Amino acid sequence: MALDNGARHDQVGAPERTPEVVPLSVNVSNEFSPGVKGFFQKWKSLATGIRITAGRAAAGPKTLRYPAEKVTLSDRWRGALRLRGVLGIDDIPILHEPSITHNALVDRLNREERLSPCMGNCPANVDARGQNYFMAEDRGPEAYELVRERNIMPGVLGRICHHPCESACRRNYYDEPIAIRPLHRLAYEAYEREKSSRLLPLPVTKSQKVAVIGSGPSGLAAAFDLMQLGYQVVAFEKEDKPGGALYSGVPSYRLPREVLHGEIDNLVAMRLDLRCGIEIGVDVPIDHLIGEFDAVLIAAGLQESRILPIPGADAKEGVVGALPFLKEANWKGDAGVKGKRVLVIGGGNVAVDCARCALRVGAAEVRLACLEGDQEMPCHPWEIEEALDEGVIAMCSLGPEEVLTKDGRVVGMKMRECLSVFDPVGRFSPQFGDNYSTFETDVVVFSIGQAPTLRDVVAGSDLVLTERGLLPVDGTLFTTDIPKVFACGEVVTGPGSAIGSIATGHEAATSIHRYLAGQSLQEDRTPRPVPIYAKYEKATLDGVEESRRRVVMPMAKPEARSEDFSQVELGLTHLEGLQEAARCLRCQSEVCVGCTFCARTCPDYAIQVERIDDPGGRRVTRYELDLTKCCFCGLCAEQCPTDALCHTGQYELSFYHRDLAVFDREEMLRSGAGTRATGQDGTHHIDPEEASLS
Amino acid sequence: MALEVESREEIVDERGNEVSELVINVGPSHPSTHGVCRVITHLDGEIVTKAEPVIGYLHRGIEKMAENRTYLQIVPLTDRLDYVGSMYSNWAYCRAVERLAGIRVPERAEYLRVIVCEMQRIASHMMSLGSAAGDTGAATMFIYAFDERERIVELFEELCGARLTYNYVRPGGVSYDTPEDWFDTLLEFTRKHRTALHEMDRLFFGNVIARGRMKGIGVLSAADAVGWGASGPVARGSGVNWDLRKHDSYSVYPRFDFDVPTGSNGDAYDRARCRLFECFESCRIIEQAVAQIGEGPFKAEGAPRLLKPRPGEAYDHIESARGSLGVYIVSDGSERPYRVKFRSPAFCNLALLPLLAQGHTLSDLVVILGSLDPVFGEVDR
Amino acid sequence: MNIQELRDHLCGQHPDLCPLFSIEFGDGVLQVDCETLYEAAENLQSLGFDRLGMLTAVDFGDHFEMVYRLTSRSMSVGMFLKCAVPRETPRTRSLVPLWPAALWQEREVYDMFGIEFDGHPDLRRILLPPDWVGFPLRKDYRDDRLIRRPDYI
Amino acid sequence: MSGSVFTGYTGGLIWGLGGGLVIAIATLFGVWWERKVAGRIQMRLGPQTTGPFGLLQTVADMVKLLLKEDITPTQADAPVFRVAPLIVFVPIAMAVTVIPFAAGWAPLDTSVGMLFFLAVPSVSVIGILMAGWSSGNSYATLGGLRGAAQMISYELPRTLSVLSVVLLAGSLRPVEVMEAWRWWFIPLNGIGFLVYFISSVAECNRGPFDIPEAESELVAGYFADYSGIRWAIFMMSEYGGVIAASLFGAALFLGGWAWAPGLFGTAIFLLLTVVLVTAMIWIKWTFPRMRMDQLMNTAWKVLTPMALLQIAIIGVVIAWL
Repeated sequence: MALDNGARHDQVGAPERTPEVVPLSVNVSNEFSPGVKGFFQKWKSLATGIRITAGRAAAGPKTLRYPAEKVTLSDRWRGALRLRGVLGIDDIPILHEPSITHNALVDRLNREERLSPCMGNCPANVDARGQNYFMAEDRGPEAYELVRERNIMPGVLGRICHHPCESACRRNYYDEPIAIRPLHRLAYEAYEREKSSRLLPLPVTKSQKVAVIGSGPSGLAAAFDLMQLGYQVVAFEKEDKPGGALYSGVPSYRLPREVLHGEIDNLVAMRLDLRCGIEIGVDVPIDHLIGEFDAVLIAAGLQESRILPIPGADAKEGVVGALPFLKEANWKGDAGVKGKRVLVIGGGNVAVDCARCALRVGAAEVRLACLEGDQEMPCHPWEIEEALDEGVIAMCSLGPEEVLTKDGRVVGMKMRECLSVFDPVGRFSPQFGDNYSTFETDVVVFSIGQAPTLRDVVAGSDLVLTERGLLPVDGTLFTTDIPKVFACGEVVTGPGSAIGSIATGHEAATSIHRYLAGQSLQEDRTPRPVPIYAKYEKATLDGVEESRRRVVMPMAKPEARSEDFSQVELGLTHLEGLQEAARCLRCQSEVCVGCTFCARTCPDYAIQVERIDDPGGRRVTRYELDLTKCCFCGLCAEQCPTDALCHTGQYELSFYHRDLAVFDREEMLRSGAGTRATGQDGTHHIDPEEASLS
Repeated sequence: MALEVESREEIVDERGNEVSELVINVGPSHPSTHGVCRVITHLDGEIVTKAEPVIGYLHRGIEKMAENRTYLQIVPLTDRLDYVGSMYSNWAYCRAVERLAGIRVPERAEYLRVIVCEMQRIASHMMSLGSAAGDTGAATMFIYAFDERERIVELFEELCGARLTYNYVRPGGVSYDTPEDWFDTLLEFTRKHRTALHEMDRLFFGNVIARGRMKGIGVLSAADAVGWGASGPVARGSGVNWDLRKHDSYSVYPRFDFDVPTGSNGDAYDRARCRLFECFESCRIIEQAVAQIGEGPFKAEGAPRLLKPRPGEAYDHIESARGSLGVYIVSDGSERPYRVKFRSPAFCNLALLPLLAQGHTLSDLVVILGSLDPVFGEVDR
Repeated sequence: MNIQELRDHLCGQHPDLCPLFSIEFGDGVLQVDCETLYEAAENLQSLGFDRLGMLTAVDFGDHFEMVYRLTSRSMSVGMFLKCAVPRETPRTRSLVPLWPAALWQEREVYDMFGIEFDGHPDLRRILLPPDWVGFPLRKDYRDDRLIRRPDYI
Repeated sequence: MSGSVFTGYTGGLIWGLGGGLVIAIATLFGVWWERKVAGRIQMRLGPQTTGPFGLLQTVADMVKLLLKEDITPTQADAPVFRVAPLIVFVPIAMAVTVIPFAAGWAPLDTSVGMLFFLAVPSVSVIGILMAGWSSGNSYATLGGLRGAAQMISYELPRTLSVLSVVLLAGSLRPVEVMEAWRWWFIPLNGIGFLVYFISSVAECNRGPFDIPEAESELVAGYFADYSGIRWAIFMMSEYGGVIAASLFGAALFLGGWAWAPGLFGTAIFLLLTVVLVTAMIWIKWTFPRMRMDQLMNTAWKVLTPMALLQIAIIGVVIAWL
């Protein structure tokens, strides 16, 4: 296409691809008219110019009179960098305010953007950041006590928790998350060693008495909170041994019984009145408790396994619910499946537990069938992985159709192909296909959910259950229809995690305390805040130095561990624990831990960080920012996980000597107002030679 | 004799007359070179017989530095390319990285990018117009234009904390969401800015002296503009309708209604006035974008902190205030690019200077240089 | 016009270039021999690629790759033209006669990679001083003044 | 007053020194005023912290300039380089002496006062040429040459425009011209005043005719290499020229003290001068700079014919009277 000088755009270069946006012409050429008219236009243009400048002059000056009308800087201003605190110099704010105001505290921290992601993501807001600090300092018992504030049994949860803290750990984006859960376990072990000096009965300071029905995690959490506040607490347990679901439901290869009972013994040593073998509603009517105690907390948990009402499910032999199955396996070490083929229906954690237990009690072949596809199984991925290692056969996308029986004995299971489990909105609405398959099996374990059995408990009282057998409970205050009676745990939330139950226990304890103290229950009871931080994809590990990697939890060999109920996770050594805890970034604590991420992200290599990790003397030994290299891009402050590194509004940076422009650790800690640059800190008269020596 | 003898050369013109030629260095430190450019100028009297730009005084080897930095660390480097229009270099680079790494950018981020880049266009054009006016001696027009630019820079400061090197656009989105009431301030600005633009148009572009200084100066034909790779207002001033926002409509630009101002004479006046008119169009785009922008994330979720794109190469370009700004990245799959090339429009436009300046006077040389609007951070890289 | 249409168009007009054309990462790439680069560029220019947008080189260790980004205003499409230059004899033909835009860009490539362009009217260093030793964007370039990157990422 | 020290050679010396002093002081005020006006036009405040309304700012600047090192470039032709600023300044200081400040009084009341005012400042051209040439700098040389061409060109329309007043008043002695001045001189001399004003601006090298300095092209033109007090003398000459031209224009074209008797008339005269100075400042800060050829075109093709037209009109008027 020929292009002539002055060719108009509509002849050239009109795009074919987007014909609807062919540009309009705005021609900018601008000529004076020819002849006399143009002559006057020319003179007029001069007059116009004078008029415009006169107009601007009349409009008045826009200058700001400095400093009277000092310009305010944007709060995003990227001035010189400062550190709010440095490890080894500044104290670390740890959550050790009374647990009862914990929610308000978490709320406040969240507002101040000082809530760490691990703490924010934990249902009970366990201060993992503080635990890691104590652990790195080799102060295990203190770590234990700190964790116990919000997590009643660190030794137990250190083995069975599904650790939402680790999923939220910011180290995920850099390399690997901190092993927070194994550190709980180490903290417990350290505490056990020093128990004799630390474990003291809690004083009773209040006259009121509280009864707790059930000794599961939620009930014990509430009991501990109330005991700390000086109440006298009595816990009733229906079984012979305390622990609730932890005792009956969690297999001992995950949670050794001596750990569970050790923890509960600690509570008893702290003056918990634990009465086992008393079933409320059977042995003692609940009305009796309501009359005798000032408050009653129902933390009875879920007792009943649901069984699908499909043909054949009522077979006399071979169909069993998950809870009875686990109870049998846990208590007796034999569930009557030795040498048999077991089919577990369900894809949750309990189902996996059933499958793994079945292997351990001698089943010949264990299959796990679930509705969901292999990517969307509700159990935790590490659980199913371990189960597969041990020899469980997982069959996904299969729905139970019929239990095939022969003479009242189970002989097989007919399954139907499941196309999808959830509808587009996310509701449970399975769609089935037309493919059927049949498996031969001797025992079918249904692990498709649990339900509470409260009829006996509430019998004879004013408490009324719903049609589905549930107790109507307020979701944030955990009050029931009767003012004196509260409820917590899975009774309220339905099947959930241990740590989630514990969280409800703490909340219920708050309500009970306020009820007994005559305070308003409602005040400050906002739903727990979940902090929102920038999310990134999990980091890949290539190129990450060995020293930055997460410690590897030693595991028993798969072939060995399916034999018996001995522990699968073998635990970390003391030294590994120290190193692992030192990896913690102490997110949002506003104290620099010397993680070097600022130095790594600096485009100009202006930052140099060094630290030492000796327990008891952990400190950042060197933090140097070379302002002559700094380009004020702000990437370092964005990367800083602790928020210790921040920008100031200070930007007038001039120095007598180049060395003064290198900010060392002490200089970085000064506030922006009094620095070398402003001459306010008294060091501005430093002799340059002296400065270069120092 | 006081004068340097070697700066004068005796040459013979085509008619055989001896011509005394004066060679002077315009720059590298000269008020009108818009940076550190040196133009070796051969003068016959006041007429420029040959003008040879010597560049590289601001060469920092950014392409070399980029090979040694991670993908995120390069973003602050791109700020320093076109320091009058940092947002463009940010965006062009991020587009290439996103193309390479397959990152999808949320819609709000795209809108924010368009808004800041159109603001940047106004700021950059104000700088260019102001200094072009300053080159012709109109100091007040210079101040008026910079006053407009100041308003934008203040908005940028509120948005991302920096006034010049923003480091705002990141692979996968932008670094901050807008502060409260920011859009209101912005719309207030565009409203006032239109009035100011009209005023500046009459004050400077209507002025008989300014027209005399700029009309017919440094005429670039459309064919030359295409062949020499000119882009942006330099090409459009010659009537070449070439605007990537229309012709390779990227991001959310197809959703906006705007025109492309073009000149017909290809002289310094048309180039400069193109810029003025583009500010009107930018105001239109900003207003439409503010009306259309919705809530949502401003950063792609799930992008890794340490980018490691697949091995391969990507080229992407955007229409910066100076023309088509392209970024070519070759990746070898590691966290650092193997090669980064910035196709800078100012570099290609500046190559036109010898062609345009020849035969004009020394006074016109600075006007022509100003109308090419080179930013030497981008020319030298 | 999209890349597929461009390929069809190119194959229709210049069947000899067709096998050299490939689509990589959403961009059309015409990989030619450096001997035939000039002719290929000339063909593309007559096909409607009127702008030489970018011109650069990449050092791949054993050879240099010249990368030309061509854009067509009439077709609204861009593509790459590439050729491999041997490292031992880094010479190729200049495209200045076709596009004056190559004038400075080829100087820059010469400056940074040491690739020489036959037919370039004024092949000198452009960004670096005339007395500079070495070609900095070559991967084997060494300079004591370069600040070493710290070991960590 | 014959025999007084205020006449003859001693008188010339005294009035010349006095004129220099007046110009120096007026320059301080003029620079301050320009900065204030320019600031206002550009939506700024101008000097404001040194002294009341920043009045002492220029004094402080002057002190600074006096204290600065006086640099002579090695390439420069030193004697010429050093003397050039004085050759620029002295004629302008001299020119002030013939201005009729009050009724019947001018410091140097001579019968060729008009010619004296027009001719003596032209000597500055030589100083500008000397400064430009002796600096040993191509930019300065170009600036000097431009300055010479410009000032010589604008001498012509300026002289012609003054001629019309002389014709009307019938005298070359400024005091007598003022005594003959009537208000209808203003409309009659309208074109002449415009020509005088524009060519005065050009004569003083002020924007939009500041081509010899042309900061954006020639950096600072003929005084690019000057520093300290020598540079200040150039600046004083520029402002002195502005003030002298405004004084002269206010007297001849706007009536000066003729509007009112006694000192009151002098006050009006000074006020009119300030108005003219302000107008010059305003023009400088509003318009772009012209190019050399456009400047020459304006002088020869626009202003000179206009001045001739004015003379023709006056001629007709005189003939008709």
